[in-house]
Amino acid sequence: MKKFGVAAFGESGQYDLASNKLGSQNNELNEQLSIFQVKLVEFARQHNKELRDVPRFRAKFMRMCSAIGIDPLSIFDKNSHLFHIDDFYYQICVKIIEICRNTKDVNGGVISLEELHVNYFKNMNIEMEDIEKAIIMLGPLDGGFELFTIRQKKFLRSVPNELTDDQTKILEICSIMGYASITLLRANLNWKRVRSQSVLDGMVASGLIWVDSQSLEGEVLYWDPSWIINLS
Amino acid sequence: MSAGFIYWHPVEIAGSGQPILRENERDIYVEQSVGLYHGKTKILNKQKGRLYLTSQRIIYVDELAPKKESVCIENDDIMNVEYSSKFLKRSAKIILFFKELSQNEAPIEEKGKQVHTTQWNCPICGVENRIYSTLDSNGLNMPPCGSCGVEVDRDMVQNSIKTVVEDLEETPKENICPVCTFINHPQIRNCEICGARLKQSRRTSKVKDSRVRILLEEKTPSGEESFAQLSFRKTDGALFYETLVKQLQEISRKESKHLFNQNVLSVNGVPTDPVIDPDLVLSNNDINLIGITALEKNKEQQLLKNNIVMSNALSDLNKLMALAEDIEKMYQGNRKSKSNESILLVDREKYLNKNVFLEEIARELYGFVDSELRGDSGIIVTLVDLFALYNKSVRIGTGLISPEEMREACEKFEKLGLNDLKLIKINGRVLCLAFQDSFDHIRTKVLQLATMRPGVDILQITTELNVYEKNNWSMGVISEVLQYCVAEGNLVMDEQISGTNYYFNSYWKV
Amino acid sequence: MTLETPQIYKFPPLYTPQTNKLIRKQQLQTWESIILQTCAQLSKWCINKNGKIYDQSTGELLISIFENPEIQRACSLEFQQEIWAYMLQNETALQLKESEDSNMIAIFWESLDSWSSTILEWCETSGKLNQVITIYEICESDENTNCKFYGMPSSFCLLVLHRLVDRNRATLLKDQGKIVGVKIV
Amino acid sequence: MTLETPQIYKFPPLYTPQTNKLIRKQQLQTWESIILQTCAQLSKWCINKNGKIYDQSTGELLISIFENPEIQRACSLEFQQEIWAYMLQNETALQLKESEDSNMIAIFWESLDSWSSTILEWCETSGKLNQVITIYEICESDENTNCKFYGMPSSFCLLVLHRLVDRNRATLLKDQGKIVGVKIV
Repeated sequence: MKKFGVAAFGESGQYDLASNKLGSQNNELNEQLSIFQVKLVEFARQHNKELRDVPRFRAKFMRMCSAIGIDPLSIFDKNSHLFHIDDFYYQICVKIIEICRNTKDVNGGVISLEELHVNYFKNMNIEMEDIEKAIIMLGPLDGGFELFTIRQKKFLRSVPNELTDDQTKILEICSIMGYASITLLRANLNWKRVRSQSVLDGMVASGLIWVDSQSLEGEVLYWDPSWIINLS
Repeated sequence: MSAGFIYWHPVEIAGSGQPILRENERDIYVEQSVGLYHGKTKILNKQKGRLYLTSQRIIYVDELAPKKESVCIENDDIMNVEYSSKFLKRSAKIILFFKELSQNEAPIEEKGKQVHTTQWNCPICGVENRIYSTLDSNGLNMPPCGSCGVEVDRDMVQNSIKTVVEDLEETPKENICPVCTFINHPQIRNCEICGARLKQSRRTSKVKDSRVRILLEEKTPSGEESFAQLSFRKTDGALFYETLVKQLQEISRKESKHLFNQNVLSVNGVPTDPVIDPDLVLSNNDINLIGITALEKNKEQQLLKNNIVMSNALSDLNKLMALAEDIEKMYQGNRKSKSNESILLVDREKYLNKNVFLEEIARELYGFVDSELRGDSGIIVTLVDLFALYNKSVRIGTGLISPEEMREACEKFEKLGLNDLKLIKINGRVLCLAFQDSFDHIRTKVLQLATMRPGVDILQITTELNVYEKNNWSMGVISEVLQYCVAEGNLVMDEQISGTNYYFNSYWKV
Repeated sequence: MTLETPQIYKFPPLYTPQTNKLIRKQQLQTWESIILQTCAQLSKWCINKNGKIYDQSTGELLISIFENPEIQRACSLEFQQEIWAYMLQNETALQLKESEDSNMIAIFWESLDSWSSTILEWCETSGKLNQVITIYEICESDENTNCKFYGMPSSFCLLVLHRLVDRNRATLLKDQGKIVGVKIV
Repeated sequence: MTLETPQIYKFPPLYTPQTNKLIRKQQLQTWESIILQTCAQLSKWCINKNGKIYDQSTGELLISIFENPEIQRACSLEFQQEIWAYMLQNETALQLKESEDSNMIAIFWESLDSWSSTILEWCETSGKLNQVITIYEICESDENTNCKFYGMPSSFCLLVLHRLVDRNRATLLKDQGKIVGVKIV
């Protein structure tokens, strides 16, 4: 997958399509390696203190983790991080930027925080306030990363241009059923066709919503893609 | 003239543009459109050519001027190899670390003026083998035989072992080829007639080979360079890397059997446990294992070996650390190692006050942006992207830096005299790091594009800027520049449902 | 066997060609990775242009990639053409020329290079170097049932062998124009 | 009859409201001149708000100003409203109030003053001064077919006459609130 910007570096999922495996791997070998990975994680947790004190070990261990493909975040939670507490948050900052850039062409730079938490961070027991704290930390970089809420649902915008009120209203409608349409807009906001059409077209042009012309009622639906976190 | 240059050697190129291989040199793999770096700087007019990996050398054949610009590096000179995968716009690179000169010379001097050669013939295929040094007396089996690759145990061969001691009275000036006794020029590394390795080759001459032309892009303020980089523009170079690693292992195994680490007790402070023989860990897929011995090494054996390593690794921390590389190799099979060695460990604890630490980070940042992101027309990168990129690729293993520290470090460039890189704010809202004239450069580029191809969109502009010219502009930065041009009135927009097209504003004067 | 597909496979607009150029490009990339992933999971080297994959033995339909009955959405024919054109251009797929399977497409969920090195390595380990071997022997002989390339269709195998010829590690033996065997060095 | 439109009419960004204020102003001026020019060429005094102009006799669509099929571009409705607002404010157009042509707009490709002086001058030459004449007589009587104001819709003619009243060169005669004639002095 050819990507631009920071999106080019990404998580190599379990199918690393690009890497061509020279050795003929079959499942026993794979299994053995993954069991070892799990044991390595437990081992790292027990020896956390020792690892933290010797910089040389720490550097080597982290490099081994990234070579094996273990995301350091998954090993250490808040109180057992190798460097010091803030590193844990910097790690989250980097991960958030990475995911936002990866999915920018899909959701136009607006991503739902709940989905980000549930789909990615939850299984590393990283809580919602950790994510929000990391986002606030990104402030000084002036990257145009901003949190906003629609009907108590939190969203993260990673592109500088702001959403207009009309666009926010449409995202509000989308948050109910996942999509919006001209009839829905007339029913809920009693917008005339002209107005909804032009706002919807504007959102499509800036990549905030996707067009679906195969709906059963025959009307064009506009779906909100902000829940899509990982593409592979 | 930094010592690093002596590792580049000339190559004879046939009319067809193919390199002329030496006598028993076997070519293994060819890669397209590769560029050469000496240390961190690009080597001028050696940026696009074919790279041949052979059993003895890595040969670079330049596309434009094969005869003049082709060079090669001897495999023996390479100490170890690092792979760094494709990253943003930076193409995949293989970093070759050269052996320091001193290390090369030591073994010869130590042995005084004589050279011992032992010959024995292999009971299986009857070939008469010869090695240039004494046998390790208590070793159980002999080194693998040259033709059938079988490691026979000592007593089977006892009677046919002959050790011949030759002393090197004749002045080192002469360079007699051990195979065909042709007297070569002292500087030559391989005998001109039969291509065999010459003893002299060990003593790499200090002086740079005059026939090689190395012009660096410009002298960056970096010290003695003892590494080179191969940058893969088209493919991701993983296959080339894996074959090269195999090849180097092959060489090191042949050598290490006799010269280094003989019955030594501990390696850099960690006791080598007799149970774990480094060979054990290597996966069995050596391409150039010759002869029948390759037959026995199969999956079961590999599984057995891994088990031994794994159980040992987790016994205590020291063991784990000692086996870190081996464990990485175990995974080498199915996953490229993404981390690249950061040469200088800027570790937070090392610095007493924050200021010094930040200055060090600023230098490291400058080096990173200069070597990895700078394209032909400079670079502008948003601070947010740079934060993720820098932490992910350079800071791995040495502790990340905070967004706060990143910004403070960037504000220190001025003070450190690195003032061709500075913070700028585009459209008053997005903070970026940019080289001196990059912003005007890209602005004029974008305006030119809009005049040449009216109705151009951001996708076309990014491809034009990044693909046809070697740059790394991110889509985010380009869209900011476009908004700037629209705000200042040079560009006008044609908004379509498929996105925005841009035209040069030739009608309405501003 | 349950097939994993990415989240976005259940996203209805994925089946409608998007008007926004940037999103359209991302959509094509997403379809490419879905196809590559599915073929890799089912280890299918060639599939029909219409995206329908049948089980070799039972002939039962495993999946029709371009249709998602769960959300009643399907890609139109032109959109399918566009996806295939994108993959051909990206060299992650190749239209098979032979007459009878003209609508079969070879899918490179692993690059030809890596397949050629796997076969090369198999030759070395099983000592088949410098001998003439037939394609049948490589793909269907029962001794290498547990090899990764077991069951590879001959047309695909030919592509891999041609790659080996380019790396001048193999020569193809033709008999009245038809390829009968290969000698790998 | 081939209608000349300025070069810029084929310039796609013309149909997108530009964000730069200075350019936006000039863009509106450009639209204003296009509308005036087109109405002058077709000598249309009042046109529909949607910019579509039909041939009086055949009813066939002559041009839809805000849409350019040649480059498939069209102004959005808001932008059309903005252009009309600009022209109303510039007094180069006037919203006709009467109920049934509420979406008709009078276009002054010549100013009301110039029209009123033309009619005044016509009255003097044709000796109609100090007589009561009906609007019909001015606009549709066959003797002044070749006058510039022939075929002027009555609503437009009224505006011109009001201008004459302001210049107290005419008095309007009303019958139960409806204007029947005018006496020009």
